[in-house]
This record gives sequence, C-alpha cells and structure tokens, in this order.
Amino acid sequence: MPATTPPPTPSTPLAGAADAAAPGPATPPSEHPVLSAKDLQVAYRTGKDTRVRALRGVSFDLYPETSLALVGESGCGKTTLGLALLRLLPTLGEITGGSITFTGEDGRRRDVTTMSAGQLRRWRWSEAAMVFQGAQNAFNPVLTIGQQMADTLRDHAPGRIGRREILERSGEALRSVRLEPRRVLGSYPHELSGGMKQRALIATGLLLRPRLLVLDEPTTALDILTQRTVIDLLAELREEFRFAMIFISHDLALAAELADRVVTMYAGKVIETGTTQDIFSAPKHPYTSKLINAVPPVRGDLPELASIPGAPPSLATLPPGCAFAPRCELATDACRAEEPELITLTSRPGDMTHAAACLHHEQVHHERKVIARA
Amino acid sequence: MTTTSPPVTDPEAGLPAPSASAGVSPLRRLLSELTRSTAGFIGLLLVLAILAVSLIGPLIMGTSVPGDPARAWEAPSSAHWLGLEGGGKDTLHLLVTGGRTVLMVGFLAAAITTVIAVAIGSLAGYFGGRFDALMLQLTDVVMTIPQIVLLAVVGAFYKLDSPTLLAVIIGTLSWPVLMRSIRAQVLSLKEREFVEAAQLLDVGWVRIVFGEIVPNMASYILINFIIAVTNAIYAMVGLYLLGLAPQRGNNWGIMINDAWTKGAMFNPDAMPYIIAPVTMIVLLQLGLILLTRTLEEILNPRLRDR
Amino acid sequence: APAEPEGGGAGGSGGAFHGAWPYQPAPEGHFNYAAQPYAGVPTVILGDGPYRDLLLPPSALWLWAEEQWEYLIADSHELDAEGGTLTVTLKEGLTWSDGSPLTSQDYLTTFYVQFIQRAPSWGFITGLEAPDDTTVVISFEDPPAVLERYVLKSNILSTAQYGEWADRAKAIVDAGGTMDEGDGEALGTEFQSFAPESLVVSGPYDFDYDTITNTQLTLVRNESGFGADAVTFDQVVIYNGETTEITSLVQSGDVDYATHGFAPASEDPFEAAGYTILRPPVYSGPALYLNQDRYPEFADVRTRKAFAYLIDRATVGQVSLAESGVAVENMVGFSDNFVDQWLTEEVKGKIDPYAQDEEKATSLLEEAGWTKSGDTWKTPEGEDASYEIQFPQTYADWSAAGKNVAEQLTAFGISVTARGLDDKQAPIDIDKGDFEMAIQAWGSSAHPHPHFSFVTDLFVHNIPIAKNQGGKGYGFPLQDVETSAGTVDLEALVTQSGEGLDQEEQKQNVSTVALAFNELLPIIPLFERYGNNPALEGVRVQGFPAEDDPILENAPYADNFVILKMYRGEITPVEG
Amino acid sequence: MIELDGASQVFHVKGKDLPAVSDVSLSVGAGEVLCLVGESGSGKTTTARLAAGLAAPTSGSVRYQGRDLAEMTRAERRAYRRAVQYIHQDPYASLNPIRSVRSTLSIPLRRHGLARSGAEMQQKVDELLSTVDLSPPESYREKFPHQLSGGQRQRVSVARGLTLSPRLLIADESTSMLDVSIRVSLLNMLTKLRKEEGVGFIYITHDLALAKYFAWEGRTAVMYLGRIVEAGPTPQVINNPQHPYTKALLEAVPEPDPELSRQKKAGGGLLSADIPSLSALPSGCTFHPRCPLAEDRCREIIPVLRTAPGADAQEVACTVVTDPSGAPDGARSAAQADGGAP
Amino acid sequence: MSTDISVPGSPGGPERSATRDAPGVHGDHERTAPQGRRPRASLRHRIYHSFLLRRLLRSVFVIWVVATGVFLMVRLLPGNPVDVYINQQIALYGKSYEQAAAEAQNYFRFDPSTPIWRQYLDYLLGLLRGDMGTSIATPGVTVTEKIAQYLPWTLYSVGLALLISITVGLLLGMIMAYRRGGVIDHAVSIIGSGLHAIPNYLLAILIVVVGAVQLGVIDYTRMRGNVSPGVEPELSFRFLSDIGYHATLPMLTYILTTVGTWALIMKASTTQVLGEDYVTVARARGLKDARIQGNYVGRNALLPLIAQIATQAGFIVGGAIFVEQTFSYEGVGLLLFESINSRDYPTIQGVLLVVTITVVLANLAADLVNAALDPRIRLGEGGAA
Ligand SMILES: Nc1ncnc2c1ncn2[C@@H]1O[C@H](COP(=O)(O)OP(=O)(O)OP(=O)(O)O)[C@@H](O)[C@H]1O
Ligand SMILES: Nc1ncnc2c1ncn2[C@@H]1O[C@H](COP(=O)(O)OP(=O)(O)OP(=O)(O)O)[C@@H](O)[C@H]1O
Ligand SMILES: [Mg+2]
Ligand SMILES: [Mg+2]
Repeated sequence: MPATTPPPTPSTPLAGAADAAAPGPATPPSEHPVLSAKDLQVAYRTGKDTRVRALRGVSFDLYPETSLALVGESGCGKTTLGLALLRLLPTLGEITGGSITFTGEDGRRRDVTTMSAGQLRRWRWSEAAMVFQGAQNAFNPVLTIGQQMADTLRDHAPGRIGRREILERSGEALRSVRLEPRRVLGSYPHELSGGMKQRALIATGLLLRPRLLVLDEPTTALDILTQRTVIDLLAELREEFRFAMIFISHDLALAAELADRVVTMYAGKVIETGTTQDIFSAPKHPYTSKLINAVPPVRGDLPELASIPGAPPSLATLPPGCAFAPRCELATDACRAEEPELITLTSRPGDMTHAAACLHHEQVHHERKVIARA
Repeated sequence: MTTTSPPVTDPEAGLPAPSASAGVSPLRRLLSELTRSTAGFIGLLLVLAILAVSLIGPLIMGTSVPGDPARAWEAPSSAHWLGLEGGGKDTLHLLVTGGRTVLMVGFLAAAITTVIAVAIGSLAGYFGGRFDALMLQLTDVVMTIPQIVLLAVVGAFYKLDSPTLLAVIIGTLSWPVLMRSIRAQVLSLKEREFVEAAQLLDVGWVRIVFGEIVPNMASYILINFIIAVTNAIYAMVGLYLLGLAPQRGNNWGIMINDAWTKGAMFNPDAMPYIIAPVTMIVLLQLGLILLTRTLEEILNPRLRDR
Repeated sequence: APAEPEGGGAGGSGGAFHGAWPYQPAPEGHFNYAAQPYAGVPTVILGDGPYRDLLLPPSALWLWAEEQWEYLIADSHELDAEGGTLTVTLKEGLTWSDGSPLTSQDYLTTFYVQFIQRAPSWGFITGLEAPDDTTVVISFEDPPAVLERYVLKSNILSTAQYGEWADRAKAIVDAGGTMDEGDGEALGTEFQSFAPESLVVSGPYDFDYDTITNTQLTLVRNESGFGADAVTFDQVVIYNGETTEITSLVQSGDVDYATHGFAPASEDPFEAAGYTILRPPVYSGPALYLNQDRYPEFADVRTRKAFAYLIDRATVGQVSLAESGVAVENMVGFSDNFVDQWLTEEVKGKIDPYAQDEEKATSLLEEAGWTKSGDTWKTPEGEDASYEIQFPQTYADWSAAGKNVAEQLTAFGISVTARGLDDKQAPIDIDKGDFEMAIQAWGSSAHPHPHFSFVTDLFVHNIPIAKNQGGKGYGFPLQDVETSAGTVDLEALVTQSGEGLDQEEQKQNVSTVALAFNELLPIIPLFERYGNNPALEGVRVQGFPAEDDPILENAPYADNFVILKMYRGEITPVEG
Repeated sequence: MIELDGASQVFHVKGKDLPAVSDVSLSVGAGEVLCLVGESGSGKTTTARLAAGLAAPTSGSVRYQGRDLAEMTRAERRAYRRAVQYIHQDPYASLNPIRSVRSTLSIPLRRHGLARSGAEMQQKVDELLSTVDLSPPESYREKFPHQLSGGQRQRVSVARGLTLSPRLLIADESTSMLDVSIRVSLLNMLTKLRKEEGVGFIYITHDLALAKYFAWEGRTAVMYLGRIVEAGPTPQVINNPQHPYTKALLEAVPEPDPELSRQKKAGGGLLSADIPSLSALPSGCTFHPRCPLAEDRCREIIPVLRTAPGADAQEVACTVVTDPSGAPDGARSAAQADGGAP
Repeated sequence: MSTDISVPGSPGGPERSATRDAPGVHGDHERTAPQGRRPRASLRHRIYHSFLLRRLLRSVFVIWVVATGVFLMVRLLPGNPVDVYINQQIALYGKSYEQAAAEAQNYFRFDPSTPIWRQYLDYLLGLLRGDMGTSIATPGVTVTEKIAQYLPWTLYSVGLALLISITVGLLLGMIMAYRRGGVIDHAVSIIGSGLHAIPNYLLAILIVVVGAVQLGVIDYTRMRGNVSPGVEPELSFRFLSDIGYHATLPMLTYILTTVGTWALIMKASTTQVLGEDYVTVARARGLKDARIQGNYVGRNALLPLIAQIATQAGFIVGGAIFVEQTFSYEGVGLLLFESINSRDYPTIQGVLLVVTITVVLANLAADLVNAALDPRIRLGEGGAA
C-alpha cells in the first residue's frame, strides 16, 4: 500500500522527453497495438548443432495503456520472451521466426526484428524499456545511479544536454518512485537496499517516458513489504505515465493485482490468454487452473492446495502433442497426437479475448476445495 | 556474493558442475572431455609423451651416459641423432635421462606447495581467527618478495645438495599464493549451507573441512597443482641456468647451463645440445599449460561461453 | 636504431685493435691503479689484465722463453746482491699525460703506495732512493729470487696523483710503523676509498672517459706517452665481459684477440669464423685434492698413487679444454714447460710419469687395504667407497674436470658424485677441511719461478695457510716427510727454493721438492691449461705471433705477448 | 520440547551493537508447528539459529526438554543435536555438489552408527527417500545435486535432516525459492511428516499466506526488529490481526483473486517502506516511526507482549492496542488492563 | 536474498559468528542502507582516508618485516665475506694471511663482535636515512649508489614492457571476448599459450641462439648493454632511441612471454562481465556502444586484473635476474646475480629490499587504483577473495 503520507508526487509530467506531448485521454483500444508479436520463435544454441526451442510461436497484441501479465512455471520462456521483445537475447539465443511490430506515438509501425543496430539503440528505452529479473545487478557497480541515469539521457538526447537538465529530469524520475534524488543520485548501487535499487531501476525506465515497459519479475528478490511498495507504485505510475506494461511473474497473485490481462505460458507456448477476471475465476486450461490452485490465499477460507504432478518437460525433448499432456488428468490420445492451437472461448474487442489451447477446455471446472473456514 | 536466484526448478540452470551423463566416474568424464578439446588433447599427449620418455627411456637406454671426449661436439649423425656434447656423450641419451629430475622436482615441489597451501588455506579459511590473521600477514610478506629472487639467494648460499632439497625449498617458498586463493574459496564455500548442514549433523570438523569443503575444490586444486608444476619447473630450470642449483647428475637445466657456458650455441654442430633441452622444457610447459587451460574451461563453467 | 658507437667500427687512420677484458664501469669500477700488479684495490678498470701495461707501462716485461727482460720505460737495471741493492735506470724524456716528466720520484711514489697496499715486495725492501731523475736505488734484505720481478713489473704511478699518499706512507715507513696499527691502519682505510675519476697515464694510450659503458670502452692515443710512436693503433677498443659474452663477440668477429678461457666447443666455430687459436701456456691447471686429514685412506700415499695411475689425465684435459688441456706429464708440481730449465737429466730420470695403468692402480689399492667386491670398491675400513667431489661451478674447465674425474672413478668402482660450488666458496671449504675430494689449482701463472707453484701446491690449501681459516686444508703434513731420499722438511725447502739469488742453489731445492712431490703426490695434478686465445689475423689487425714463435711462451696474463708486440710495433692495423 | 526463554542475540559489527534478537520467548512441542513471520531483517533466521543451537544467545536461555543448552553434558548435547535439524532456504547451496544423494544421506548415518551394514544403509537411504516422496528411490540414489530439480533437492535436504530421526525441524524459508506448485507439494509433504511422525516444526517465512496454509493448526509469531510483536494461534493472527505491523504484513500479501485485490485497497499502510537499522533503533516502540497508529507515548514506552484485549488467545506488543486508554506511562498501567475486554 | 545473512555457526559457537566481519562488499541487505546517514561527502572522505592510512601502514609493516627478514637471512648465511676476501687476496697476489686479514679489516669495517641487536639497530637507522651500507665487492661504493645506477634500467625496461604488454594484451583480450571464436581469438589463444609456455629466460636464450647466431637477424653484440658508448644521458632523441634500442631484447622477452596471458585473462574477465545483468541492461537502455564497451564492460573487466598486474610486476622483476643476465642488460637483476656470486652481502640485502619495496609499492598503487575505480572497496577491505 502506498504510504499514508507520501512525498509530494510530481504534479507535472516529466518535462523535456521528446514525446512528452500532453498525456491525452486513454487511447481507445481500437487503435493499433503498441506491440504486436506474431508467431515469435526463439532458440538457444546449446551445442555445436543442438538447439533448444525456448519460444515456439508466441503471438499477442498489447494495446496502449493496458497491462499484460505473463505467468507460468520457471523455465517456460517468460524471460526469453521479454528479452526477445527488446532484441536483447544473449549471443546464443536467436529469434528464428515471427515478427514483433512496434507502433510509435506517431503511429509509425516498425518491425523490431529487422531494425538495424543503430535504430535499435535509439528505439530501446526511449520507446520500450525493461526492468529486469535480476534488478540487484542491473546497475553498473562502479558508477553512481546519477551517472547511469545521465548516461541514458545523454545517449538519447538529440544534441548536447546540459547538466542542469540531466539533474532535473533524473531527479523528477526518482521522486516519482518516492526516492530522494539528493541521496540516491550520488549513491553507488551497493549503497542502496534492494527495494531502493528496484525503484531506482523503475525510475530509470521512466526517464524517457517510453510507451512500453516490460518488467521481468521485478519483485521476486524483494521483501514482502518492499514488494508491496513497488507494486503499489507501479499501479500509480501507470496511471500517471500511461505506458503499456508487460509484467512477467511466476507469482499469480501479483498478476492478479497488476494486470488487465493474463497470458499463461507453458513450454515456450501461450496456452491461455484472457482478462484477469477470466483467468482467475474461470481458467479454461487445466494447467492454469492447477497453477491457481497451488497459490494459498491469505484472506478468507483456507482452501486445499494441490501441486501439479510431475515436472515441466525439457524443451530439448518435447513430446509430440500437448506439452502438458504428461501431467494432465484430462489428457487423451488426441492431446498426445497433436499440439492444440489456441481456441477462442470468449471473443472481445482488442486483445481481451479469452482463449485456451486445450481440447478439453469444457471439462475444466475451476473450484477450490475449502479445508477450513475463516 | 549476492545471487538473486529466481525460483528455480529447472534442473539445468546455474549448475556448478558439468551436466554430463550420470553414472560415469568423474575422472573418466574429465578424460573424455579433455580428449574432446583439441588443445586439451595435445596438452595431455605432450605431457604423457614427455613423462613416458623420461621415465621409461632411461630404463631402456640406461642412466649412465658413456662419453668419448675425443669425439666431442660431433655433429648429428644416424648413430647419434642429436650429436655429441663436449664430453663426447650422446646428446639424445642425455636428453632422455635428463627429464627425470626436472619432472621429479616439478611434481614434488608442486605437491609440497599444494599440500601446504590446501592444509593451511582451508584451516585458516574455515576457522578464521588469529591463525588466519597470522597466515595472511605471513603470505602478505612472502608474496612481496619475488619468489625467484628469494630462491636465487637461498639457493646460492645454502648447499642445495640434492634435487629433492631443491624441490622442498621451491615447494615451501611458493605456497602463499595458492594458500590465499584456497582460503578465499573456503571462505565462500563455508558460507554455503551444506557446510552448516554438516555441522548440524555433527560430523566433526575434520570431515567438514576435508570431507565436505576441500573435495569441492578438487578441480581447482588439480588445476593449481599443474600450475604449481609449471612454476616449479620455471624456478628450478632458472636456478640451474644461473648455476645456483646443484650441478650434479644430469638434467635439462644443467644441460642448458652447460651448453650456454660452453658456448654451444656458436657451434652449429652443438646446436642440438642447447636447443633440445630448451625444446623439451618448452614442450613440457606447453603441455601443462594447455592442460590447465582446458581443465579450467571444462571445470569452471564461468569461463564457458555464455 | 643504435647511436653509432663511437669507439668501434670505422677506426681512424691508424685503425683500432679490439680486445676484451671484464671490467666494471663506474661507480663500482674506478681508476686507482695503485700497486698493480702485485696488490691493488679491486675493481680497478682494466687493472687486473694485460691492457694496464698500455696505460702505465712497467719498467720491463719478461720474455719467458729467452728468460730475459725487455725494457719498456726502464733503460737498464742492475742487481747488486752483495750490496743488497737493485738499481733501475729510466729512459730519458718520459712524460705523464698531464705534461709533467716521469722521473725516479714516481718510482718512489709507486713503491710507497705499494706499502700502503701491503704489496709483497715490502717484505724485503729496506730503503728507497732516487739519486737523480732517472735512477732509482732499492735496498733490500734477504731478497727472494723474484724481487727483481716485483720491481720491474710494477706499474709506475704519477706523483702528481699519488704523491700525497706516498708522503704519508713514507712517514710511516720512516717511523718504523706498519699498516696494521695507528696511522697505517687509518691510511689504509682511507686509501681503499680513493677512487680517482681519471688516471694520469705514461703509456701510449689513455682512456676515452666519455665513452665508457658497461659493454665497451676505448683507449685512445696518448701522444706524449712512452711508446706512442711505436704503437700503431689509434684506438684500442676493449669489450667488457666474461667468457660467455665475449664468446659471442668473437663469434661475430668483433674482437681481434681475447684471453678468456673459452669453452672447447667454441674453438671450431672460431676457426670457422677466421680466427687462429693461440695457445700460450698458463703454467697451471686443476689438480685433484683429497682430504687427507679426514680420510685415512687418502693419507696413504698408495691410494693417491693409485688414483694417479687410474685417472686418464689426457681425457680430463680433453674434456675440459680440448687441445688446450694438456695432461701433466712430469707430475712434479710445476709446469712441464719449466722442467727442462729447472731439473737436470738425472733428476728427470727419477720422475715417475704415472702413465695410465689400471692394473697398477688396482694392486696399489689392494696393497693399501682396499678391497673390491663385485663392481664396487670398499675402503680399508670396509665401507663402500663413496665420495663427493667439489669444484667451482663457474669455471667451466674445472667443473668439466671435476665431473670427468667423478665419472672415471665411478666407472672404476669408487662412487664419486660431483658437486659444483660457488667459486669463492669452494677454496674456503677446502681450507676448512670441509670437503672430501676437490678440484683446485696447481702451479702458478703469475711467476715463472717454481717456488710459486710449490706455494700453490703445498701451502695455499694445506696446513700452512689454511690454518688461517681455522682448518688444515687438504691436510698433508710438510715437516718430517719421508721420501726415498730421506726425511725432509718440505715447508723449509719450498721457502728456500725461492730465496736468495743463487740459481744453482735454488735448483737444488727445487729438485728435492719436485721429486718429493712426484713420489708423494700431495695433490694430483690433472692437466696443464694452455690459453686458447682466438686471434683474428688480417681483418683489422695483423702480426699475431706464429704458432712457433717463442714469445708464445709468455704467460698471457703476466707478460702478454700481444702487448709486447704492440710496443714493438709488430702488431699493426691491416693496411688498405 | 524446545523453548526459548528471553533469548537475545547481539552482534557486534564495526564497534556497533546490533540487537538482532531481543528477549524472544517461544516454545514448540512435538508435532506442533510454530510459524515465524516478519519482513527481512526482523530476526527470524537468527532466532531459528538460536533454537538450532547454531549460535548461543548472548542472554536468556534455550532449553531442550527442559535442559539449558549451555549446561548440557556432551551426551545430552549429542542427543539434542540429533533431535533438532535445520532445512535451509537455498536448494542449490544446501547440498554438497560433489556428493551423490546416497552419499549425502549415508554420511550422518554412518557417523552416528545408525546403519551398520551396507544393506542396512541401502535400506535406510531408500526409506528416507520414500519418506520425502522421492520414489522410486533407485532413480534418485545415485544422482548428484546438479541432476535434480530445485524441488527434488529440497526434498533431499529434508531427507538428510531426517537421517537422525529428529524431533524438530526448522525450515528457514525453505520453500521461498521454489515454484508455486512445487512449493505446495513440499509443504504437503512436511505436513504429512508432522502429522504422521510427530515432528515439530519451526517454519519461517515472510509470506503470511504460506504461514496460514502451513501453520493453520499451529501458532504464528510475528517478529519485528528482533522482537516478537504478536503471537497466537495462526487462524486468529491471520484473521484477526491485532498489531498494526501484522496488519501491514497482511495487507502486503498479494491476493490471487482480482476481485479481492481490488477491494483491498482500503486500510492502513505503513508510513515508511524501509525498516530502521538495528544499529540505530528508534526509541520506545521500535515500530513507531512506521506505525499508522503511533501516538506520542509510543516514542517512550517499550511495549511488552500482553494478551490482546480483543482476542484472548493472542499476545501483542503494542501499547496502543493493549492500552487504548492512552495513559502516558502505559507500560505499567497496561498491566492493570490485563484481561480487560474492550 | 543475499546469502550473507546466513552465517554458519562453526563449532566455536556464537562468539565468532557474533564478531563476524563487515558485510560483504556486495551487501544489498538493508543494513547497508543506513537510515540516518551523515552527509555523503564527509563520510566517504573519512572512510577513504582511513582506508588509505590502513593500506599505507600495512605497506610499511611489510617492508619492515622484509627488511628484518633480509637482515637475519644474510646474517645467517654461510660463507663469511671476509674469509672470501682474504682467500682471494692470497690466491691472487700471494700475500700472507696476516696481510690479507689486516687488509680485510680495512675494507669491511665489519666487526663481527658487535652484538647482533646493535647491528640490527644500526641497519634500521641506516635504512631510514637511505643508507644501505657499503658494497663489499666494490669497496667505497655505497649500495645506494649501486642501486641508483642499476634500478632505473630495470624499472625502465620492465615498466615499459609491462605497459606495452598490458595495453596490447588487454585490447586483444577485449577483442577476443567480443569476437569469440573469431580468427583473432583463435590466433591469440594459440600463440599466447605457446609463448606463455616458454619461460622468459629460455625465450631470451632462443632469441640469442636463433635470432642472433643462427639467423643473424639480431645484432646481439651491438644490442648488449644499456647504452651505446659515447651516448650521454640527456633528453635527446639520440639518447632515447639508443636506450630503446638496447632495451629491445629484454623488453621483447618480457612482452612476448606475457602479452598472451594478459589477452587470455582479459578475455575471460570480459566474457564474464559481458554476461552480467548490468551490461544487458545498459544495452537495453540504448547506450552507445563505445560507452558500454568502456565504462560498463571495460572498467568492470579491468578491476579484477589490477591486482594481478601488480603481482605480475613482481614476477617480472624476479624474471629480470635471468633475462638481464642473458642480454647483459645492467639492471638490478644482473646486479643481484653478480652480488650473489661475489657474496656482496650488503648489496644483496639492498637489492632484495628495493625489489620488495618496488613490489609493495606496485601493490599499493594497484589497491589505490582499485579503490579509485571500484567504489565497493572503500566500504572496508573486501578480504582476499
Ligand atoms: N542462454 C541460454 N542457453 C540455453 N538455454 C537457455 C538459455 N537461457 C534460457 N534457456 C532455456 O530457455 C528456457 C526458457 O528460459 P527463461 O529464462 O525464458 O524461463 P523463465 O520462464 O523466465 O523462467 P524463470 O521463471 O526461472 O525466470 C529454459 O528451459 C532455459 O533452460
Ligand atoms: N552474523 C551476523 N552479523 C551481524 N549482523 C547479523 C548477523 N546475522 C544477522 N545479522 C543482522 O541481524 C538482523 C536479523 O537478521 P536475520 O537474518 O535473523 O533476519 P531474517 O528475519 O531472517 O531476515 P530475512 O527475511 O532477510 O532472512 C539483520 O539486520 C541482520 O543484518
Ligand atoms: Mg525468468
Ligand atoms: Mg532469514
């Protein structure tokens, strides 16, 4: 929760950012998506001629000012997707197919997968920023936070940029995440606590007011109270800065809080997508349902929790058919024969459609068995 | 070290050890990985070949090399592939018999260094306290005097009567560096929770240090042992070269010294007498270094390409 | 690119002679030439080599074959044994490089400075006088045979440079003081740190001080010096270095002549590079020393004789120095080259040459109580014979000799391991009796008189001198020595052999000692070293002595023939 | 079975005193579960380590079956050692990478003479593996840690803890690094152990939802800056938190239900996100700088654990809660309020 | 969670864990984020200064220990220099023992009867005044003078060689890391390993044997020594090029035997840094490549190398004893060798001490540079890890 007496939030939007045209009213979802991934494929080289297909055809649209949560067990490719979106895959990773279309403020549409190195460089952060999984190591340990923020501003400024302006803009960004600029700007990363670093990183992400912010498990390493601060902050910032957000987490509860829409991934594929409400109240993929059932709620009755039997498959040796079939009670031969495509269950405008990649989605009835009443 | 590990279930992520097939003994696995890398294979071959020549050669050719001074400095011929040296001895024969001491001193010194370093390093690291502080101070001092310089002085003034003594001196003078890195490793290893688990299971400190912690550094120790061999050989041959080590018997270092002081390099016929031992030492060092490099790559996943 | 070295290469009209000698440049090296060559402050640049005679010519140089003096700055000398005086007459008109004349006064200066330096001549000198500018009269008591040599070979110093020192020394001498106490001691200490930055020379050459580096120095003409008109080179370039460094310079043809002890391996390539190897005798060599004090079996003359028969001296020489290592033939304690001169045919007839003979060796050993079991010998005490032989590691020839002796003995069944020692430490260990077998010197290359060879052989590392180190050396008692000629006192005989001026009497003593040596073999000489001086005839320099030139008998470090021939104008630049 | 009585632990770092645990009293019996919750740095691990005998308290005492650890004889200490085991957080660091599962398990068995023959050893190892749901044992025995998943490793850790048949297991965030689904199966397995084998548990977490699930039948103690600020049966503590700090922790837990999480927005949050440094503790109630309920007297009075006015089973250390009347020197007067109902 | 919270209680119990040292340098735990911080500048200042002070004191301590060690060692060495001198005099000039002994007394001013503590005190006091005694081998020349003459050449040749080798090596290493598997990577790996395998003295011998004697491409005779005859030390091109020419061979030896190692170390370090999150983040931030390569990758990759550079300096100074000998390059290495051979105890003492001081200073400099470049170090000594 936000502190009851928060430091004064900046009442004016960040000044100076190139695209800082007045934040208009929420753009209707009918507009072009900010980001649109089509059949994205990513593979990691693991040996001379062995590869692991980490993403196997991922498609989704993200409309301006909406937020999307990517959930799934560890290793299902969430981080890979996040990195691929900004073309930040490590050297051994490679986009092997599909496209990523980014629509700028001006309506220009560009395919991220074909951008040149220079274009990419200018595009990154000014239009799409990312907060990383390992926020603890996201800052260069030998430079102060201020220097690193200044670097970012300088390398994206069209011309020279003055010291005053740098100070002003980074100060503002820090204030927006409730950090005291005077203290933080001159600090080295190791002088800040984990929560402060995470917030500083978010502030850095907001420096250039990007249209898209990708957050990869931004709170995993944080203490519970700090996590709460960050989450509340994100919700506020989103209202203020109106960026579209992709929130990656293995913690479904967080997704439930932050996202308009949830995408569940399994073994490099999207297996279910829908509004947060859809996913949590009526998941239609057995995997999603089980995943939700494994999360203990803190309020209300105490439901019985059950784990998903077995372990996620190794991406190197995927079985034919549905990757979840070996762990699924509903699985039939049909499931094992061919990999099911996403089936639209409820069609809604924009990207709010509920779809699941399960042949037996009708049989999925989500319910929680209560073992103790509150 | 701060590792912000995400929740992980992926059995392959962030592994400390190579993920080869289960069930194979680690040594065999190491060997097979070694032979798969070209550099490692060459290194292994070189070292084995030199070992074989130096250990088996003398058994075949005999350890005493007869010489006919009248035929000093004969050029290489089919009977004497590398010609004869100043005492009319067969250079090849000298070369074959000259490896033993070099290898013996190298390995013995390295063994001494490693044993001292591992023992002191792991105990100092594990127990800390005064002993640790004392050892740190000691190494601080010893490490500032270049080892070669110290060896030269000590070697010149004390009767280094035998190669064994030489090995002992080299060994006892060169442990500090390794001790420090072992200590550092132990410091970080002992923070690992399995050590605490072992303490909870009350298995005794000897087992904890030498059963749980030290084996974790086995590969590191192996690599450093080989590095210590190369260092010892460097120091030893250097001392022989300067004439500061016992000039008895025959070994490559003495050969080079002999060749250099006798001006063999100016005599085309005598060229093999200086080039041959130099080559042997260089090849031996090369083999050992290739071996360490490859072992490092195999055993230290951090160095692996990401 | 290197700055063109100013000394080398081109050469002036008179060309350049390229020699080699190790020296240390300043600040270690300096130009305090006092008391050369019989004492001196160490590390004087070129002070311990033949080239000093080009800077400060002595009165004369000795011709070893002719056995006569060739005068340099002296005109004549006269020894009055009865009156106890040695008179040296100087050449007229000599000058120092500072312009002052060289007179008999400078002789006085020189000898007084020798007093400061405790030169051995002062054991005999009782008075010094300079009756006129060209005459020096030296009075003495009980002169040794070599006093003449001490005087005539002394490098004469300039009074301008050393006068004050000499005055202080004279005061002490006149007051009957010594160098060991009071003023003398203070003077000595002070003098050691006298390190003048330049030298006032009297010879044909002077240092080119500005070009002295750690690799080479150049001597340039001193036009007013003695012999300036006779010597033909404008420059003498001296390369700095010990054998290893100089070998490469010889190899590359940069050096015309060098006196270093080159390894035999170098000789072929030298010859291939156009050098002739001159082999002047050095009148000494390595001998096998046995610790007779510690090992009773070595104290037994039969053992030593057996070893002499056993060891193939020719091989030792060959291994060590190739052609320049010549097996000792007569085994009398001094050079074979002196034998004809000092021993009569009759005496020579009594000499046992110890030709190699394993059988004789075996029987001698068995006689001495050694036994052989299988391939190994047991000492008379019944232990396996196993020894260590030490030698100075840094002397290539001696260490080769040591190793070869070890091999020969081991092959025979007496296990000997070789151990190289620091060359400064090795003799001390011997003196202290801290050795088993050793390689050390026999003979003397500085003095042609056998007396000095005997001193080296019997005194230096034996009881008389080793006692100063608190040991007995190799422990061969010199008094009451039983020989076939009766009981003799070798110590007295050796001393007497160098005393007096009566050559016949000396020969008598020398013969006795020589025979005793031959019979008892206190040490076992192995080979005599000959120089293997490479000389490059016809490139820059011509006129090196031919192989049969008797001048080659001059000991190269004492009365160097190249220096002599330069004074004579016989070694000259190549024309054209 | 295990009891902490007024246990404190003060660390000295760079000349500063860090009271990591102050005056903590708690106890766990066989088959019972105690859950310690609190944010990072609140002293949970330190308390657990005191209980495990990995550190001795600087004051106060730790007792096992009534005996003070500090006064134990060797034999008693051995028995205690075997009775109390610890399961660490990091499944990657808590197993020795060079040991196979079998070797990991057999070392304590052999060391303590619990298995004499090879066959017996094998049997024991297999038993342990089945206890922690690693079956069939054959397929795990010879594996090395790097060949196991995080969940499997954590099970091996538990199995190792069980080798000496302990009476009490201390699980320090043992599940926080695991994926949700694996976490649940592990928790279920631990619960089974507790119920079937009567093993007592001290379970440490900062996630109250997990505390609620695992310790529903046990007690929960909330720690803040080294002190227990609230303790009581888990259902009460979760459903009816008394201390403002407990409330804040509860608020912080994200709810896996979009509807709930939207409603939740109301309610008091903390004044500051950062926990004060131990070396410069606030005066009085250490929580006052962050407390939404803080009154002036909180700056002075160090609150002690009292039965909460509204909930008999709960103890809470908050002057404002236990003494709402607001007497300025409340600590004393709070004593009179004992048992007083609102 | 940072692992530094869990301090394993060792059998010693609470006492030790309670006094456990400062948090690790990476401590991102709350405790390193103090609430009531003093104004930054002054705090940093203070810490930095005390760090400097501590570091200096440690250096002084090490030098003192080494000085004492050297003093004792030389005293305990067998082979009395006076004996050696006397023996030489007898052998060279045929003097009587008494003569020689008396002379030795004059030379050495070395009275073995002085109590050892007195000698030690004089020695230490002398050191403080920069007086390391007088050389035995060359009476009248102080050790300080000698070292002053030889040391600059070693510092010059070793220092310059190290500089070149490091610069080239680090650049190569970075290129290798960026182009892993490329031609440069392979070539440098192979050649580097090969050269690293050749002990520097053997390389020196090979240069002479092959380069000078066999091929004749190196004018070894002319290149010996430090300067050509007649070249005055002055700041002229002639002088500088001449000393450069003479230092070529030793420097070549040092460079060739170390450059590959540097490249490989730098490659490893850079590769590691390239995998760090902050580099990915920097790329994500759209920073310019040059900035990333310099301030983000280069600087962090270099940090762990700085200490190694200092260590290497010591190693090369040690190696100089062989190399200078081979090339007749008159530096401290050669001086030491000659002093050992002539048993010039005071000079040996002096050289050992000076070499040690050089290494200590190199380490000190490395630590200071490290502290300047790496803010984490100022927090407290990071230990030896
Ligand atoms: N550099 C790499 N080389 C090879 N395989 C990789 C690499 N990085 C990731 N992978 C594999 O790709 C798959 C997806 O990894 P990714 O990191 O995207 O998962 P994730 O969903 O983010 O997991 P987590 O929740 O643990 O962060 C995993 O199976 C992983 O093993
Ligand atoms: N060995 C130690 N030396 C100094 N301080 C310590 C030590 N161990 C813990 N602390 C400090 O004691 C306090 C409590 O630490 P503890 O590890 O018990 O907290 P925790 O509640 O377990 O936190 P987390 O949730 O982060 O694990 C912290 O401020 C910590 O910094
Ligand atoms: Mg991830
Ligand atoms: Mg903890």
